Amino acid sequence: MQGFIQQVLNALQVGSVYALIALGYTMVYGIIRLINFAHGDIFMVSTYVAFFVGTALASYLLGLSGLLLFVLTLIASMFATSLLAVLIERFAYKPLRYAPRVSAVITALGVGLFLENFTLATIGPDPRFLPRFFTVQTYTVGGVAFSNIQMIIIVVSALVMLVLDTVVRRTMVGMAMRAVSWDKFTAPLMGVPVDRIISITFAIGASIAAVGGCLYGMVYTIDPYMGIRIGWWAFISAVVGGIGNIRGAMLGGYILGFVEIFTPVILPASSYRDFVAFSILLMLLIFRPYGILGRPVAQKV
Amino acid sequence: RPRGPETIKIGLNVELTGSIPVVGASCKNAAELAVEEVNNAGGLEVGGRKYKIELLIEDNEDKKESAAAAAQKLNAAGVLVMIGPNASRNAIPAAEVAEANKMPMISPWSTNPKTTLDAATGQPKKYVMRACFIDDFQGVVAAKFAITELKVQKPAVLYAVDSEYNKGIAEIFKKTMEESGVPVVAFESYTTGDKDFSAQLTKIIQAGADSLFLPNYYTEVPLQVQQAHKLGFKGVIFGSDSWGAVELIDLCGADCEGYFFTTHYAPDIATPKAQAFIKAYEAKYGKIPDDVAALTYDAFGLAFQAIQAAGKIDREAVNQALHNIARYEGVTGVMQFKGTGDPVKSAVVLQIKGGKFVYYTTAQP
Amino acid sequence: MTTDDVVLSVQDLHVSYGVIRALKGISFEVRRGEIVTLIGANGAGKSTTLRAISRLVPIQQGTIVFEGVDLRNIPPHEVTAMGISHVPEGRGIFANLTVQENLKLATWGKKDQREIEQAYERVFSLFPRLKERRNQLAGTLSGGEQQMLAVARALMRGGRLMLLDEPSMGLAPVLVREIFDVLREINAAGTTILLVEQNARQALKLAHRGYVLETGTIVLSGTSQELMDNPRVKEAYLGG
Amino acid sequence: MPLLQIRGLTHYFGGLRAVHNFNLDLEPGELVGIIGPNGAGKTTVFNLITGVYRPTAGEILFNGHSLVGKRPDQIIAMGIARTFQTIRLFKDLSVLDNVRIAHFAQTSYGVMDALFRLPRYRREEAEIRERAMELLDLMGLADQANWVASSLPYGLQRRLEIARALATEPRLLLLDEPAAGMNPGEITELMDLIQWIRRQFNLTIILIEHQMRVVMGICERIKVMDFGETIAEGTPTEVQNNPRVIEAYLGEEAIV
Amino acid sequence: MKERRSVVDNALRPVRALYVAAVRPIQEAYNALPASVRRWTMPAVLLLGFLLSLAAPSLINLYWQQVLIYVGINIILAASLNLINGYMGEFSVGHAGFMAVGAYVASIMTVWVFPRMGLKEAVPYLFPLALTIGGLAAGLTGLVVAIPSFRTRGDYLAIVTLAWNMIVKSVLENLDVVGGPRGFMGMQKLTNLPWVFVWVVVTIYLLRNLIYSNLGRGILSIREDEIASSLVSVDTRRVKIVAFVISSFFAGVAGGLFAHIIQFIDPRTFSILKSTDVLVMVYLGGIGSLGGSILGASIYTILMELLRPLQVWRWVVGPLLLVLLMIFRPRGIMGLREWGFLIPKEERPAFVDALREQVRQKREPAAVPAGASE
Ligand SMILES: Nc1ncnc2c1ncn2[C@@H]1O[C@H](COP(=O)(O)OP(=O)(O)OP(=O)(O)O)[C@@H](O)[C@H]1O
Ligand SMILES: Nc1ncnc2c1ncn2[C@@H]1O[C@H](COP(=O)(O)OP(=O)(O)OP(=O)(O)O)[C@@H](O)[C@H]1O
Ligand SMILES: [Mg+2]
Ligand SMILES: [Mg+2]
Repeated sequence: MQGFIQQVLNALQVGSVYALIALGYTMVYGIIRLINFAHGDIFMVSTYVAFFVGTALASYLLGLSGLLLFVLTLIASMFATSLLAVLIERFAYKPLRYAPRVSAVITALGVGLFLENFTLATIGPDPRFLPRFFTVQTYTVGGVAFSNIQMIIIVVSALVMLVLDTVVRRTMVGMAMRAVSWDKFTAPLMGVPVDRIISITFAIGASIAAVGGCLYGMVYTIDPYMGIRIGWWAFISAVVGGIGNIRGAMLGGYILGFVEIFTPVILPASSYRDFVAFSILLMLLIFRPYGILGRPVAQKV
Repeated sequence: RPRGPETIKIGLNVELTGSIPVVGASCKNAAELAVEEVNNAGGLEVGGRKYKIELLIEDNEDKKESAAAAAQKLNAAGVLVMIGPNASRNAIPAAEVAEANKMPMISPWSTNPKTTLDAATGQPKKYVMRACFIDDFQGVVAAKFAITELKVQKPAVLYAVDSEYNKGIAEIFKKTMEESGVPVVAFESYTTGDKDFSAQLTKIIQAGADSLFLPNYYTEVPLQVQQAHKLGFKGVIFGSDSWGAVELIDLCGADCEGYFFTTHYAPDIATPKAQAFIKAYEAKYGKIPDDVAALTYDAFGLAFQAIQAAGKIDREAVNQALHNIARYEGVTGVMQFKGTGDPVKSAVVLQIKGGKFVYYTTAQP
Repeated sequence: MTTDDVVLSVQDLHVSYGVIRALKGISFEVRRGEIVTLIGANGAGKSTTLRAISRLVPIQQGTIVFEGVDLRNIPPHEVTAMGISHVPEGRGIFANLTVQENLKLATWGKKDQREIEQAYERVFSLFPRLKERRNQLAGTLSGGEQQMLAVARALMRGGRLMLLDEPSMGLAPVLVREIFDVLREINAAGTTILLVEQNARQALKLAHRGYVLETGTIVLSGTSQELMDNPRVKEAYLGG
Repeated sequence: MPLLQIRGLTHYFGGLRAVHNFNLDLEPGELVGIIGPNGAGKTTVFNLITGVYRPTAGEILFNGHSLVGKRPDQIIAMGIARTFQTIRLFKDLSVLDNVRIAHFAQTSYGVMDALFRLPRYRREEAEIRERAMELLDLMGLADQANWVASSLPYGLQRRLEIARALATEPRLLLLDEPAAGMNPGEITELMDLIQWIRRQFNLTIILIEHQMRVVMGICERIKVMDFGETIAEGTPTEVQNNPRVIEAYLGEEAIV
Repeated sequence: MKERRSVVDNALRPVRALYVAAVRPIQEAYNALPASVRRWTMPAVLLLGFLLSLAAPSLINLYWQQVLIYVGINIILAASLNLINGYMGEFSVGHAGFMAVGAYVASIMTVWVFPRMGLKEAVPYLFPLALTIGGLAAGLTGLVVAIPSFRTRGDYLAIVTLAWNMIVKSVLENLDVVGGPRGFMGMQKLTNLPWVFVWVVVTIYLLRNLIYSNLGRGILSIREDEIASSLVSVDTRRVKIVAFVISSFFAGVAGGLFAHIIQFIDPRTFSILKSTDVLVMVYLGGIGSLGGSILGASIYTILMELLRPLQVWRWVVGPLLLVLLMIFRPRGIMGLREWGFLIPKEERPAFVDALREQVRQKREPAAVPAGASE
């Protein structure tokens, strides 16, 4: 039982990170139907920004409390990453806005490769940790071990997602995002500034990735290629949940977290993990062809 | 005027991009250092003449087809010897190319037995060598060390299932353990690139393991160790030569204190040659060389020695000379070749102590 | 009438889609309080004209002046803020938003809550069907319901000039009449209307003046009565 | 025996009742119109017949065979064809290809025949090509055979849609608002066309339309739907004078 | 954007003019040849190509031979993926999964099965058979993706294909009989330029035949509008099965060729990265175009080889070039266009025009309806 609870906590931690990245995928997809394969790499960049800013801050502002440093780093990373995402959108995707959908997808693949290898070529391949802004404290309750950072990850992610969900569902900007996603030709007739809405979407997606990145960097190492795997998994999360759907992305992220953690637990040999995890995915899509919360695009014949 | 080329071309077929750029970077660093040293000394003296070394570097992207193409390209460029690739998955196809073109090849780091064997006949390849020992040896050494020195009763293993290196060592380790009557209580795996191992570690802890063998790369080991501690693992942890980079200590911090790993050489009891290499490397790149760097450096050392012994710039002669080297004293210890491309080397066990790698014991083959 | 009364003036407008020249230099004007209709066969360039006014397509040449302001360098979302609402061809409703959300989005940039409330009331009294369905996803509405929503949305946006692109397409006769009644009403209430219609008879009945467009040029213009009496118009657009 | 028999056809979208207890007996050669306010469920009836949706309840018999549960392509292959309320051509393909694709059910050669261009493939392809060209010629589209469908003017696109439907060799043709977006002149042409293909291809037709001129002009029998229910049925004159129809659909003034 | 594109266009204008000036006369001269001569052009060109591939060892060095072999294999991969992604309009990202099946099965044939049947000497002659069996095995697994595609489309299907790719990789990692992660070897170096040439020609020829059949048009119609296509009698399930099976067949063949040039395969070779490589080639060359796939695979493969001296920066510059190309040519180099010689004669406009005349003359003009007559 305690083993089970332990694994649930583990799964929530992993799932939270996936969910945060998946949100960026889903938002960008939602609005311009673009599978932004560069998103995982934007996430990677966010961790590097956090690394450099955090290290610099830590050495210049010795006196400050760790939490404050962390928040400053987070804000810097969110800002820089959003800027990067908006620039990428402006220069790489915008020219393709009215082109066939897949050309932008291939461009995104290219941008992703560029970011990865540019980081590799300039910063080098060595893995790093973010500076320790505060000490990791591990608590054991009834045989279940959990740490303060783990709790922060789970809680902060959940909060970020709830806020975002409310924004998209309830606010005018959210509505405009959905409208643009359906028909970017008509949206301006309602007074909606399409370019700005798209930029905002990219910025939000990237800042959420940065939140994910900073939290992630506290527990895992960072390296130039880290975005690839997590990018794919987040993409899968987004699709499993129903791509374009905010709650779907969260749900998908948690599901993937659980699948990833629990398959090796249940299996006698964990080497079959990927096999089982992806078979589950395949089955799931056979029975829910549009993801869990997704529905077929309302289309009249 | 003397006839013949002004320089000696040596090729480096290396994983600069792809999934193990860290290996590629170390390899490239050591290669450039080795060549620079020779060139700064005026070149390599062969048959009474000094030749500058020209290093041709090709990125193989950690892809087989690219490793083979790079080997072809180096061959076409007329390199005398090709060093690399490092990962066996790339070294094997490149070795096929080397063998077919009679181009001597030395892999610094490929530990898969198949690299130096002809698949059809099972006989050793004629033009392919390596500078490291093979996985099997290390797996056995680690198991024996664990039983005799660490006195483990309930060992567990966590390894990358999709990597021939990790899986190879892990399996030999398990087999040796079981043959010695010490059952492995948990044999868990993950996929390269994973960053969270809590599921497997929780399982290992629940299996009551008293020790954990991590034959994994130093980029991943710190996470594994830290997560194990976070989940409450108290036993001893040990690993293989892929731990051998100072970054491990940087990344792992106090968590790795007191742990062991088997490797090629021990910096603190190293020979003068090794000391000189470590110093030069540190001066040039600002860090202690890892095992790939040391092995690459030795691969170059082997090549240089063979070229000098051959006395002429000729692949056949150099290959012959390479195979005639019975004993080579490199920075990673003494290598003995017994007619095949695989060196017989001793392994050392190092312990992490006070943020340093400290010599613990030596294991003979 | 004085030139002050000219709400919209289009001069020598050229528009192309790649190699297709959709408009080859048309000029016309719309005066305050008028209903003006553009009629013409399929592909004549009627929708293109409206799109050019809303700045949805690039202008090759010519000017479009709305209330004295040249629209040439104004992005589409600002054009509508200046007081032009547009019911696009094919309705252009947001299928993934509910009816209510479609309407709400149309109030983008409007601050006055009371005004918005009134607009809702007006729209729901004109189209009770939409009120019934306000929480339904707009994409699952029937064709006619969608058309109502499209007009309703433009009404929500308000503005002094309304561009309508075939509002009667696919509508039941009773609804066609209703829509035309609504147009008459909002015109009476002060909105100037530029109407594109296939249903030329109905359109000319409603409009004060009209222009006939053929393959990108204006070939005829006049008051509705003049056009209805024109044998060429009768033959081609009124079904003989 | 009726060609098409629909009994108690009912369809719900979630809680929304789109069609309720719809019945229809269609004799071979008839031309029946369906009218009704927007959202009455007309298009849904077509979608149910052609297998796009599966009815919540009810039975559809075509030539005595049940259509319920069959896939659209199977139903089309049985001899039913349709056009769409909004044109759905294969936009990037040529006019000829649009029509050839509709011969799919009549192609019997297999993958191997196609891959290796075996005689059977050559024979059937030649036939299809010829039949498609003849059809295009009949429909006055032969000169545009090589055009990309999207480059056709709107009127011709409608015509191509009908040609494509005819290529499936239907006995029953379902036309969903073919006159939408046409001006009165074009509508006259369309009416001629419908009458003509009906004779030429020996068709039974169901027509959905809001243009009263078309419905009243060429249909022999009309069904009127509202909120999924059938509210009236009869000849054009009967329907036109039915007070319920006037209230729900036509409005007070007589329409053109 | 507009201006930038025209800048590029202007810059390219002289190039284009030069090209036209150079090619036009040749084209005209060629068209002036009698039809009986022209009929033999294609066979002659193919024969010449084959002879050149035989003579390659004495013309170019081993490195470029190797690169050309990769080009050929990549053409097969790209063209077969184009069938799904370009012609059918799906977004498959798991092509390497099928390639893996073909590679392993074909290798098992040449390394184990044939020798154990006592055919050790004959292995080089049985190579085409091994490739075909590998292709068939891959084709069979194509069903794994085809069947979900009945209900799942677009990005959801993309995940199905991705999952498939991962499953294959994971299964291979756990199959110790074929070496697990240590890989499988022992294949002879059977793949050479002539073989690759032949397989490329066969692949392109068969794919072309399929595309220009009514089955192929069915594939296109799914891309255009799946619902409409089933409503004009296209059996979309059958079409999808055909498309996926054939596409994976050729991916399998490419895998077999790959295995017998590299002589060593392991699961990692067929990771999702390999799939994305092929994706890039397809879209670079242009969707819905076999010519595009040929160009895309060639340009991508050769360009990345030419960039080799850049080492790490190669993967910075390469992607940048890709992004620029996509921006200036969003549909890829040949999107939805085709080289004339890849279109069967009877599908060319001139032929259709002739056919129209033929049909006209056969029919009496009286049947034209009143309204339809102008
Ligand atoms: N997005 C587009 N791309 C290319 N050509 C277009 C586009 N939109 C319209 N056209 C072409 O421009 C011309 C004018 O089209 P427009 O839509 O303005 O005609 P219209 O008078 O509104 O016709 P309809 O009655 O069919 O709506 C036509 O030839 C049309 O084919
Ligand atoms: N896929 C769907 N999901 C939910 N509701 C639907 C769907 N399709 C249609 N409806 C609803 O079913 C009702 C009937 O729609 P249908 O399209 O059959 O109307 P119609 O009679 O063809 O109207 P119109 O004349 O406007 O085309 C409408 O209220 C519509 O909103
Ligand atoms: Mg129009
Ligand atoms: Mg309808």
